[in-house]
Amino acid sequence: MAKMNMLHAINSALDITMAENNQACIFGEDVGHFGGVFRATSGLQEKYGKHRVFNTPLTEQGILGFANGLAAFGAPALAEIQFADYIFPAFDQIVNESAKFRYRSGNEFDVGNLTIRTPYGGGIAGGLYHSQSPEAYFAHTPGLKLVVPRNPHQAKGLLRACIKDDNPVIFFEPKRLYRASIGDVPEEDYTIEIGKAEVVKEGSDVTLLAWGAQMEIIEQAAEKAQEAGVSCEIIDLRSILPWDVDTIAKSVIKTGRLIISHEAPITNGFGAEIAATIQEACFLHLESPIMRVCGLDTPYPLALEKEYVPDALKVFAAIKKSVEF
Amino acid sequence: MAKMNMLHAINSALDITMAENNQACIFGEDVGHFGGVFRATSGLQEKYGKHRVFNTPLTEQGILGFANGLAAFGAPALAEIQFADYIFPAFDQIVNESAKFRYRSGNEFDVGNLTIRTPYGGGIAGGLYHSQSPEAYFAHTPGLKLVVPRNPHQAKGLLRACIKDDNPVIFFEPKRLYRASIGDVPEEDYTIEIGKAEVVKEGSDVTLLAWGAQMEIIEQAAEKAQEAGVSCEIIDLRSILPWDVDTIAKSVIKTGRLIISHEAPITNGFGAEIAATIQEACFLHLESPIMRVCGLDTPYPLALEKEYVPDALKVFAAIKKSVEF
Amino acid sequence: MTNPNNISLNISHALKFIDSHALDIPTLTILGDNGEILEGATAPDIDKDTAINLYSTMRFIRLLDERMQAAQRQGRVSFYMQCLGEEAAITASAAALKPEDMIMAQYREQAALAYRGFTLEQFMNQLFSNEKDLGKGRQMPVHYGSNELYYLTISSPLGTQIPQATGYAYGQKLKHIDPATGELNSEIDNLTICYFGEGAASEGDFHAGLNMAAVHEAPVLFFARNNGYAISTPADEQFKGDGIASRGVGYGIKTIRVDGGDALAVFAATQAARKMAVENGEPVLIESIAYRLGAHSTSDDPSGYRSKEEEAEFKGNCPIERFKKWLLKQGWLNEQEDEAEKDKIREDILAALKIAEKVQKPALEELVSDVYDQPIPALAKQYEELKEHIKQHPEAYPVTAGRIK
Amino acid sequence: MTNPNNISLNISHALKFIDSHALDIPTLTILGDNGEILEGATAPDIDKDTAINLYSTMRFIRLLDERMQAAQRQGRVSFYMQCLGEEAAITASAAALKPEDMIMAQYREQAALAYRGFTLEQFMNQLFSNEKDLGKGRQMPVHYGSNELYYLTISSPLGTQIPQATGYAYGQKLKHIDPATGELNSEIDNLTICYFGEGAASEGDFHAGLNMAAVHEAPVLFFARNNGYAISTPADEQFKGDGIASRGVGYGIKTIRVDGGDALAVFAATQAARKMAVENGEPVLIESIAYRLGAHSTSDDPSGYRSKEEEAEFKGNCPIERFKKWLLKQGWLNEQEDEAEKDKIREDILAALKIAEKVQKPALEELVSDVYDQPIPALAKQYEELKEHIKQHPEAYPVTAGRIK
Ligand SMILES: Cc1ncc(C[n+]2csc(CCOP(=O)(O)OP(=O)(O)O)c2C)c(N)n1
Ligand SMILES: Cc1ncc(C[n+]2csc(CCOP(=O)(O)OP(=O)(O)O)c2C)c(N)n1
Ligand SMILES: [Mg+2]
Ligand SMILES: [Mg+2]
Repeated sequence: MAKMNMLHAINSALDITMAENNQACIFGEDVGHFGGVFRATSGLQEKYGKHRVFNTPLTEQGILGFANGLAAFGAPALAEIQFADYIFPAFDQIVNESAKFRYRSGNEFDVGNLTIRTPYGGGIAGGLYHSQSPEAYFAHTPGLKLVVPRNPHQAKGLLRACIKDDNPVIFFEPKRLYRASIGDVPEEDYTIEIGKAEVVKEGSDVTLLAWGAQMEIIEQAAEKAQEAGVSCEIIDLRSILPWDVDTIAKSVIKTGRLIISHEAPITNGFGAEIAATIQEACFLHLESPIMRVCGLDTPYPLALEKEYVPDALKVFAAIKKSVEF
Repeated sequence: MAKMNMLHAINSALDITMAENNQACIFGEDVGHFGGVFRATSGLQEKYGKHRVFNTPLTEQGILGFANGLAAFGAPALAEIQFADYIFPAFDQIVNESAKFRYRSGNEFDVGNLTIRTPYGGGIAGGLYHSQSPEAYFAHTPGLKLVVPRNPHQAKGLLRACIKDDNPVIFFEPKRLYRASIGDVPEEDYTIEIGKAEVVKEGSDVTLLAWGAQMEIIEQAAEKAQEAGVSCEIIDLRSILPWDVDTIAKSVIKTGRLIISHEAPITNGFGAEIAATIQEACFLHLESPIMRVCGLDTPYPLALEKEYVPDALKVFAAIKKSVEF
Repeated sequence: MTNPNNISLNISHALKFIDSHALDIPTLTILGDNGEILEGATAPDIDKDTAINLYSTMRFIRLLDERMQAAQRQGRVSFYMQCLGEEAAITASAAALKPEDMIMAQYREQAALAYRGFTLEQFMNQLFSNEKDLGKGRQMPVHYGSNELYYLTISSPLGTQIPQATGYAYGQKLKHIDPATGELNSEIDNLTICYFGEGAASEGDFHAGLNMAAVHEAPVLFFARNNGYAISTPADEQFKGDGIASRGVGYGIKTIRVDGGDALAVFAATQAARKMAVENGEPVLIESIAYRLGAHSTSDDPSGYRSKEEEAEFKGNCPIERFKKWLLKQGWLNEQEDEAEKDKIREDILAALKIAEKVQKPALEELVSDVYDQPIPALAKQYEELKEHIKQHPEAYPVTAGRIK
Repeated sequence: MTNPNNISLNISHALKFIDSHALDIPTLTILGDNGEILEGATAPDIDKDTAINLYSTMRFIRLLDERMQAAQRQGRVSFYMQCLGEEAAITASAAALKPEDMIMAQYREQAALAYRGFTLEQFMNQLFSNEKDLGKGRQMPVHYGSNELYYLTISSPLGTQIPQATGYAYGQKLKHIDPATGELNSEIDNLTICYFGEGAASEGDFHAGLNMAAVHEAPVLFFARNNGYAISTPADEQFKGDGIASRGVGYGIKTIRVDGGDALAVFAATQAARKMAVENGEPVLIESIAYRLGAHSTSDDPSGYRSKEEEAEFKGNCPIERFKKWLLKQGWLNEQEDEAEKDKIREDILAALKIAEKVQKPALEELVSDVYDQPIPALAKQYEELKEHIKQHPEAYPVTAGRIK
């Protein structure tokens, strides 16, 4: 075990991958010698060579096109998109190509070797274009897997699982936590299963569900609730696609209440899918409507970021509303 | 009044627009002399000139980039994307640019003059890439409006409203109905308000909600239900963004039951948002869980299209399940 | 270029613009209309077997195209695309490759696949989306693919295969790089050829794919099929440069333009390009000039956008005839035998069609397989529900109902 | 080109590739390091007022950049980007335009906005995201925009403004087209200039924007700022062609490369390009060569990716000094007055900063306004709920709580 921040944990997962397969390549804007604008790939070009860790020209559609081709060839393709806000030029390559590669070819070809890493989320005074949480844009796409870690330990184990998984995966990294979140992380290799939510804290009155950096927020809200005598069960969804309906349903059957919180705008965010599925799965057990505490339906603002975000106070207000329903 | 199919109705709306404003331009792949692969723009180049109705090079990101610029200049920009399946290369220009143009500039600039027309949906033996219904991909984007007509009369009135609306709008045209759906359409100009759902048929036991070509399907299902003694209220959502929560909630409060049907894959489709919102708005009135009858979570297939689609039988099965809950 | 801006160092004090058509790009032609080697031209190094294979493939594809175009009119297949006029461009380029070189095509390159040995039965199974289709009946007709033959399954979204070719080729090169020096340490075994139309070359993916191939020195042959049209859009509404070839220099990619109706020119250029690519680790751009003699697809009617006169002008340019004349001159072909074989092929095609159209559609499970390597729980549940539903209404789903396990 | 493939007709029988660097692209330079007009060069037609404005703007921007870079280190603004080394490229090109020509910039072109008359106060309001910011405090520092000054608000996603410039310019041209003939019937009043970095030129949007401008004959000046780096990525890992200029011919666009440190060369080239564009209705590509003397932004530290030696080599190339020497030679500038003015400007900047940082942030309603022309019902409801929430917890939202209506 070592104390690592999330960047170190990610770097360690990449390092293990590069050492284990000499075809594995890491590429993206500025990931080479510089080690990426957040330094997640620091030291890897020196260690594995310029032919395996390299800067690409500035074209996200090219990065993903290249990645699809390299993955189809059979090499682990570890592509970085510098900010999740800049993943949209690659949307076609991801949604029409990566996601459908295996299906359309009848399994003659696949890009299971593809892993896309990208920092997402707000809280860094980034305004419209350095703050977005675009997971829901991809969640409507059969063929993709989507994973979001909440701390360094999870980040390393989940990223390794994403890389080993034989499907294209997008790994969303909560950039607000890159350096802020520090914890014990094994130096050796390990994986955390994709598709399983984790009950982080058991409780009896309300189920709180989130992922990534938003976990911190619902934990804070749960503490406030605790003080007010409300016991919250806290769940980290971890994997958006596939997502763990059973764990959530089991919890909601117990508590009778569900509050989902995500940073992205509320309308058609992934909270919508969860609410739609759980109201059906747990209809007779729900004691109050499923609530969503999310970003407003506006682009991500700068000066009024504090007002915009689904903070712990807002989540706590929803908890009260839910138990008082 | 004249009998028109949907293509004629759309052509008529475009014609009126071109006549009313001599800066309006229609452009896209093959929309010029040829009149588009579905012939929606037939005859317009001859009438308004090659400088106002023209083919573009084959680049969807270019079409939307150009359209954003032209709209920002102040000219009505009527862009066609040949198939909705090919809108993804333009995703960045739409989601990061069109949608955020006004907000990010503090209203110094806007692209309210932009209207994107695109044929969507299945039922034409088109397989993965000529069948998609991508409305939900855009529904998570504040700043956009999304509209889908169900017949020629609606198509003309709604398209004119989209064009006049001072926001960027995507108008999804159900291509299966282009020639199949024929009806009375005024030759003169008229608009149908965006953002309002329409109760197409009143009923008392279950609310059925759909849009576009899927309206036909829920109408067939409602007939079967009628025979089985179940009275369905049928609603056409028409506008995905903004969407008419009030009309749906009012109906569900009356019937106690809601079934949503769309062609797109179920997970995180727009049905998810509707279910999430309505379970909250109508919690105490729901007599059974809100159900969704949608495309499977797979790419759109070819040989097994019949099995894949949310047909009337599947909707009817859900109606039975809902009333028997 | 060793300056930070990566430009040629060449100062000038005169205000002068580079002309918009500063490059003078010739079209390589070797074979004359009567099968003769043109004066000043050199026939490429092509052996008899290769030449005959090349010819037979073109002949086969022409017959297949004719038959399937007709089958579509009869309503037997839903859709078809011919490669009329471009047979030499496609077949001769494929013939200049190694069998394990990767082919990433657009959709009009069935001749390359045939050259590799895709069987008539395999073509038919795909066209009829039956259960023997390698693609499991999921994509529209002509979306062929074969892992065994190194032919990537066709994807309708245009241009997407271009940067993919760069990535794939980079993978092919990887093992030839010396980890210590970063330099090539041996000739690259296999490269990737990437076909696309002059229309698709307008996509952003084209720009990304070529630029990245140049920067990362990926062994790709970018084969631009300039056939004058993208559906109804003529080339002069597609670009204002001198064809697609004029773009090569912008990426720092060696480039050649060939007469796409001239099998020998295409073969020669591709062979030479392949050599440069695998020896140096670099991409090459080849632009083939031919005219799309047929409609875009069976959904299209060119009379809506081009004149009968223009079509007539090019009708005579049959790349197959032209190459045949050369073979005859070489004494490698017997005209009578050739005609007899044609009849035989026609019969084979019709017979294969009749078999394939009767083969049943894929089973229900193929609706949900291959979305992931293993079905995820949500999809598995949807599948179970669908099976139940179909069992309750077998009459409504006749194609699959009888076979549900 | 009147053949369907839209290519030059030029047959060759020799198998020869066009070299990957077939174009020999010179860099236009007019002004020497000591302010002299170089031998063989001609000074452009620039009047004293324009020249002085040009100089004052460069001087102002340098001082503003210095001050704001420091302000960021002091934690007073969150982020900043300098245009160190590129002042002449940006200011001189802007000076060669008409005031109503549209400017679509990337982010490092504050000098163009200053030349148009954006006030110091306006700059500061944007940088401090206060309620007087025209952008209503929504975007990060340096994302300026002004409708009045025809300067499109900066958008972070790179390259997106390039096809937008084409569309905007097409709009500017529309009224000059004779509906009957489709030809230009008068000189175009205003065009669009589009600035972008050599890094952004790798985006697919670049390809789309230039190709469409050529095809649709849109009057755009594409101004490529090749400053050698895209954050840490050097130009030779960005492209292998000869700069960005080598791409012009691929689009059939007239092109020129200029020394971006030479205000007179940039002015001359832009002036000439503007004339061609508005007279003929056509785009022009200008590549400016300069070295990014500073860091990419305040979030960046170049010592991680480039050597001190390299930086030192270019440190001396100050485009402002170079132009100043020419002005002195012209007798249009007094050195002492100039120094005095600098001190004054420094004071003004600090004073403006102190004012702007105290202006309050935008009111809560600006969180939801401008998403649409009118708030849609869902958003209006969210806003009402938010107001209620803040009223209940004013201590948690000090910036807006006191001002909620
Ligand atoms: C991204 C995308 N946009 C649009 C289409 C529709 N489409 C199919 S083929 C075609 C024309 C292609 O022309 P070209 O690349 O010249 O190839 P050719 O058909 O001439 O061989 C178009 C517009 C598509 N398949 N994909
Ligand atoms: C689409 C997109 N991808 C990535 C980024 C992140 N980014 C911001 S600036 C930059 C480098 C731009 O370099 P260049 O275009 O050369 O301009 P310069 O900074 O040198 O002026 C990058 C990668 C972005 N803003 N947008
Ligand atoms: Mg073509
Ligand atoms: Mg740069």
